[in-house]
Amino acid sequence: MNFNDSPAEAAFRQSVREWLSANAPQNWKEEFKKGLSPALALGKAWQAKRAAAGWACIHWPQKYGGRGASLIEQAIWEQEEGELARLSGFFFIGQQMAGTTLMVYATEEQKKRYLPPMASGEEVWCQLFSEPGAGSDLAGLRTKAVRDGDDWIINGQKIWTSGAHYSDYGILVTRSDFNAPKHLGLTYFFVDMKSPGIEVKPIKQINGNADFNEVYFNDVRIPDTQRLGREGEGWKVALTTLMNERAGIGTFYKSNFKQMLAELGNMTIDGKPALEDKALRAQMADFYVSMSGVRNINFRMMSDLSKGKHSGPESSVSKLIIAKQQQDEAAFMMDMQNYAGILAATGDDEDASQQGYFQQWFFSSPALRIAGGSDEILRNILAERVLKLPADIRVDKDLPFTEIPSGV
Amino acid sequence: MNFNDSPAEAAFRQSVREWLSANAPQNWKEEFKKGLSPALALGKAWQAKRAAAGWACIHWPQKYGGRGASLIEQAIWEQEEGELARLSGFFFIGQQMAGTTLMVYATEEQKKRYLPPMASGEEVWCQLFSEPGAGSDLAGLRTKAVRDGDDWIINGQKIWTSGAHYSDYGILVTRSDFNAPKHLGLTYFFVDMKSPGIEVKPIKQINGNADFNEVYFNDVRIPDTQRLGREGEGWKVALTTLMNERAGIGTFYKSNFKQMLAELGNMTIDGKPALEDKALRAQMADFYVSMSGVRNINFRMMSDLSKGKHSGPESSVSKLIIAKQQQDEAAFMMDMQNYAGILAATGDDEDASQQGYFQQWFFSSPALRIAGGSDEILRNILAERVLKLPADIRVDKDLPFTEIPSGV
Amino acid sequence: MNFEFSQEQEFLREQARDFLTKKCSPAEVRKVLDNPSLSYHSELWQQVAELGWLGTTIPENYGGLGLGYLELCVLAEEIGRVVAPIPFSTTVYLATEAILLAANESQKAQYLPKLATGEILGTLAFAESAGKVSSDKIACAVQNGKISGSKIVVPDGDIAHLAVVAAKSENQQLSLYLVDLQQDSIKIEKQNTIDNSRSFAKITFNNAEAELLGELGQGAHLLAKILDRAAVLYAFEQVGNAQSALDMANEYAKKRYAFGRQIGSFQAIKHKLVDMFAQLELARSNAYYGAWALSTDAAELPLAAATARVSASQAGFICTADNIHIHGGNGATWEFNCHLYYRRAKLLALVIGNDQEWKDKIMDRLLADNQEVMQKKMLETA
Amino acid sequence: MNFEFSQEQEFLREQARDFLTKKCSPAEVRKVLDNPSLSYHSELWQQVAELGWLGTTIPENYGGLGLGYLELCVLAEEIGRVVAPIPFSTTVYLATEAILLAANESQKAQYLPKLATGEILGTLAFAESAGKVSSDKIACAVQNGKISGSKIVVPDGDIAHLAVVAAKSENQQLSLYLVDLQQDSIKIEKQNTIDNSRSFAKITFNNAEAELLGELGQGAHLLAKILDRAAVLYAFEQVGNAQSALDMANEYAKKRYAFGRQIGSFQAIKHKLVDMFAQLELARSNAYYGAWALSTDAAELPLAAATARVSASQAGFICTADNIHIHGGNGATWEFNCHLYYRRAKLLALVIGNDQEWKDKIMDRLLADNQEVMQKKMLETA
Repeated sequence: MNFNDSPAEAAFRQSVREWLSANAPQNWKEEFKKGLSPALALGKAWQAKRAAAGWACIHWPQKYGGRGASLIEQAIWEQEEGELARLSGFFFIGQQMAGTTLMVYATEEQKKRYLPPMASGEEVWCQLFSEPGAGSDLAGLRTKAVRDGDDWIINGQKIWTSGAHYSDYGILVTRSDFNAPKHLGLTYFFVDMKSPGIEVKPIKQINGNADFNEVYFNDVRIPDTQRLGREGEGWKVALTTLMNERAGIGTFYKSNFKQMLAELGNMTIDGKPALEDKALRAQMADFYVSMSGVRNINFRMMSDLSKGKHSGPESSVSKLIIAKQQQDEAAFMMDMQNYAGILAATGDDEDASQQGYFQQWFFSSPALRIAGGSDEILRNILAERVLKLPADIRVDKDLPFTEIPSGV
Repeated sequence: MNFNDSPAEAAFRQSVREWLSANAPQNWKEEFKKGLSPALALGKAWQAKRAAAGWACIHWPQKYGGRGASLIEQAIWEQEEGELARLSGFFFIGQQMAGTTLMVYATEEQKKRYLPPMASGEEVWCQLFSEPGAGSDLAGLRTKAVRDGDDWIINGQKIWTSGAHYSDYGILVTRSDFNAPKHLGLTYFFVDMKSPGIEVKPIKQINGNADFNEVYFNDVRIPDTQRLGREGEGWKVALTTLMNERAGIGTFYKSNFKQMLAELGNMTIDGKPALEDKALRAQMADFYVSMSGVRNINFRMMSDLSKGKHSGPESSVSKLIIAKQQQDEAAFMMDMQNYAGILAATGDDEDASQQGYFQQWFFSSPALRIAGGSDEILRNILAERVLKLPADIRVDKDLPFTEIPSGV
Repeated sequence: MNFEFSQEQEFLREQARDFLTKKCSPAEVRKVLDNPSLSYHSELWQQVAELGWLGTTIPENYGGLGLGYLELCVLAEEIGRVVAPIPFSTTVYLATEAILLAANESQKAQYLPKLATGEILGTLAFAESAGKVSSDKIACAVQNGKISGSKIVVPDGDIAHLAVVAAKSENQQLSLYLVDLQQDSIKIEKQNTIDNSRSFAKITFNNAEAELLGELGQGAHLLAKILDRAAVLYAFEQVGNAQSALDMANEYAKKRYAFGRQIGSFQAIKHKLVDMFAQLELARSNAYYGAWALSTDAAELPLAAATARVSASQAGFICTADNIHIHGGNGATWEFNCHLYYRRAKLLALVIGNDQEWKDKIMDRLLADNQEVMQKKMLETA
Repeated sequence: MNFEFSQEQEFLREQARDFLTKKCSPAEVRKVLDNPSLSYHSELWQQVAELGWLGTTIPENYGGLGLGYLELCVLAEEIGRVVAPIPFSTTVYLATEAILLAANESQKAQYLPKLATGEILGTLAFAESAGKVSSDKIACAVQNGKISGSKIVVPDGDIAHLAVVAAKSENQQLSLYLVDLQQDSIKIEKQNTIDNSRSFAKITFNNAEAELLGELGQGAHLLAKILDRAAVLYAFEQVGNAQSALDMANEYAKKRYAFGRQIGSFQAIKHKLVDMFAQLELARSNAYYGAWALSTDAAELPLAAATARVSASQAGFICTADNIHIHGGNGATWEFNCHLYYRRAKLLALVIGNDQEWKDKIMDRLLADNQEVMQKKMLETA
């Protein structure tokens, strides 16, 4: 049990450090804050630089724009990269979801055409899966695909699509057969986001941001060559994508403990430092214990990677714990600010603490308890895959899709 | 909104007080602690006295040994009776469960024969419902009843029967048809507990007590005249009994807040009174808020009774909240005792606080989260009856009983 | 024993609910929430004033309805239910109550009739910084009848005409003052909050006229009394708000299908709804007890008020947060109405001090001088 | 990065598990639990001693195995898993560790070989009354090499031969002493506890011989160090115990049918099992970090130990309480084994101080002098 790199890992880390220290952009944060266009331009430039030097998608084979590195090398890159990861955030969904799926289901020719520009950030991809009526129950989707000669014609609506407005391509699951059972009537494509008939509308969230979109399909044509997997086997392909979504999801979710401690360090309660208040300390210790547990779960995952093992669904524990904790932390900190906790301070209100940091989390965290698998879906996955408990009773499994009760 | 009696209620309360002050036994607690026989003798004597003066089962019609009083008068009696209720505890299940069921399903002759001695405590009744394989799913019971001329022959095992060892009669649900669907093959009886073939064995609980029994039936004969309801309609009869179990169950469950406050009043933390410790205060305030809420829910129930309304399933909220809270309270108090919390002190150990009061609760409370409807069953009842949410999917409803999966 | 509202009070509730359902749909709430230049819904406000609700507890001789606190509790719950974007709580529970409690006859005659009709709006200004308000942290001070200093997060501070202000008197003791907010020596800045369907402001007094309210040096005592009373009324608003969130979640759980079933048929959702309901039942029952104590000015009021408040804040967070959660991704959109309740719940849970303060009050009051009497009443009957 | 036990350690685990599963079934635990005259399972104990486990961390030159703390963590988890009714934790984590930490060479030579073989059993005696142990509450005192006073809840106090005792020195400072318990001037009374599969006693010293352990006046400091190390080892016992409770509940949820289905197919039960699992994963991972800190004597040990302990105590209560609950009525019977884990979980959560104390330590340590370094290490990496 130790936290040291193996000699090979240490050497790899050293080379990452050297390259980063020679090439990482400086003072990018100010520019990054100025809006989507400058941020995207920064991101594309950095990603192109990474790719040129062989540091993009390093776990991918070299011929597709990667470096052929191991999983632990990937993790070491991420550790060293630190906050710079934000610059590559635009490409993450494409690379993580679309890239890994193309790797399995696209033709060799397609892989050579699409993967390198995806890795280098030249082309941005998005994921067109969820629908207004199909969230946790993704296989209930209704976007319709009808064969028309060598093309398919798509009609329907997708939702929660990050980056649809600046994406070049998207991966898309559709229903091509409404009479087949739910999971057997789906077909999977990738689609040019500039195709006629695609309309993208931003969704305003309760935190005031618009990070996601609705995407409408009106008689959009997709060539059959852009089908991934066979007609009717879209669910199987989608599972490949989703497995990549869930792997490691735990590591994206972080407690705000450090920020809490910093802010509480400047507060007093009844004339004494707030951090001496025993009720507050008891609550903070609880937060610490669970955030520390999550950090240590992540160390165990890293340890697995170091041995070449993929992390299992166990890592969902981290997301399950932290997503809810983020909400509780925000509520707690607003309580500690007391009256001033009401202030949102998106402006320059000096009475609002830390410019409304925890207020922002108060409104962001509810979505985090849903995104990438709701608390309930994660509990089902953990119950069924890790604890091997029976699946829920499925009333929809063998019915023709049109006969499944939908309340509509 | 007020807590005053109506004039009629006040007059009734006055008459209860007068009778109790003239007739209530004194110094019974010492004697009551000496074991089952003296306690039962005390209980029977007191119940007989109550009955003779018309104060037993006061909500029952006079002709069956009651007083024909209203529900609120019943509640007033209980308030005034206070701790004396423990003396009548032996008869509670019989009167509450068996009595109210006989009232609906027995012949007039049977009611006149059995209800008055049940009210007066002369005959004690128990309830033979649960089985090792049928708890939350009571209708899954397997005790077999076979018709034999004018009799039925019973074989099987019941469990969790309070007072079986000192009861004269019991109410009993059996399966008379194993090929009918689950809820349609049951038949309900009352049985003489002295019948040949009945064997009663105590069950030791984790708190060390043996308040319950297993009851074995080996070819026990019951005359068909002791059937309540029709053959195959036992479930309907059982529901009458169970409705009476659940009505008002919330009022039996009490927080130990008062006892906690008393004990904490004698403790110090870091040299200061424990009740000044802010972490402790925050936890105690939480306990207080919910125990106070439960008390006030009970006031609302009383208010309903006062208007002649039965309380609805809403009262299950009290049980759901308090049963778990009792466990948390006990664990918390043992924590506060710290090292000494380990001591159980069933002996005369002066280092154990309050003679192991909270230790006893630590081991009693898990059963309270099950008895009279587990947390999960209560949540289902509240969801379905109060919030009108859909019932669980039932895979066992229409199958012949023998074909229902049972894991055996 | 009668632990319910009377028939007349239930009739008032029905009227109020009909009116508010019609006039204060979520779309109306959004008109204020989405428009930074609006502080409240003036049309709705005018109608509420016309109904006489602002004078519910003001005696008839001052132009009020002369009703009791129970009627006000009923209205508070209904106003909470529709997340009304109006300064009702501020002018009624805080300012009017402060004047009813502490003002002299001439002050009452001067202000109550105008407060009753809504001709003037009142507020209460006490917080000056983050954290707990305590006498030693208050810097606002009065010298020769002039007040200086500043207050933050003053509810409806930008639209109120009259503020009850907690400030140090010349003798350094806390007192309450009445301050006309329409003075040039007062600077008012609207503050952006977590729920802009309600309005808050920072108020800076620069040698403004101030008139003593109640006895000199009695500020802390009066403030505690005002906040206790307000706590019960806010608790009803919170219960109404939480009830709407629960109702909304419950309805959605029946309407929304996943895996071919209503999502409310999954125990994960069913039982979550029950846990919301259970917390709300506790809160509602605690609020009822608070209403009884308030309406009879019972000795139990301080304890009952603190209990009602903590219970309502807890239920408010659980019901409104889980309402979002049960709505899934939709719940996190601006378009769905879930966030209206979530915002308001947190606002109400902070506007007269956090749970931690009120929990501390619960314990103080349980352990206070009248310990034996109080404990007997509150614990023996449990 | 290697955050797992090594192959050799896993092999040791396998051996230990095979052995304990065979020799320490619940029926064996009950032999001690149900018999008030038994303090421990002597046959099992003898075999454990023969395997050399008592000397796991004792250097070979003192007759031990000379292994590391990681091996001891592995054994602790396995012992926790079977709720072993033996004084392992007491003599190994507490007494042996105290001597390894603080004894002089001649004390080590005198005691360690005997502790390694189990020829003598050691214990640690510090609590004297309910509540937190602090220097000013300790009345046991040593005068001229003789100790007087009494200690309660001393683990295995009735069977130990040697006690490490926290007492006031003549200079009124807390020091540690070694006391041979086989003296006539010592009265030992077995105490009835919540888990009589383990043994506790009250020990009264009446001018008994006592030998200083470690430096004079270093008692508080040494005690804290001993308890930090023990906290990690106990955390592994707690994790093992909780894991058994979870396994038992999981198995039952699959075996038990209600309403024609495995009860584990109901989300109410499935998700409860997941919540148990989640808490256990947190506790296990926190314990691993503690093990790393212990085995490398890292600066993080005090914080890591407190975190591991609180996490393990929380998971222990949740897993063992809900294991009973998932077993329904059966779980509340003496006959089913659920209560063995529930008892032991609470015992382990109290035996070296409650959660409240350890949470306070977490905060103290996070905010300690080395704040910046520690926070960087513990928070930045999170």
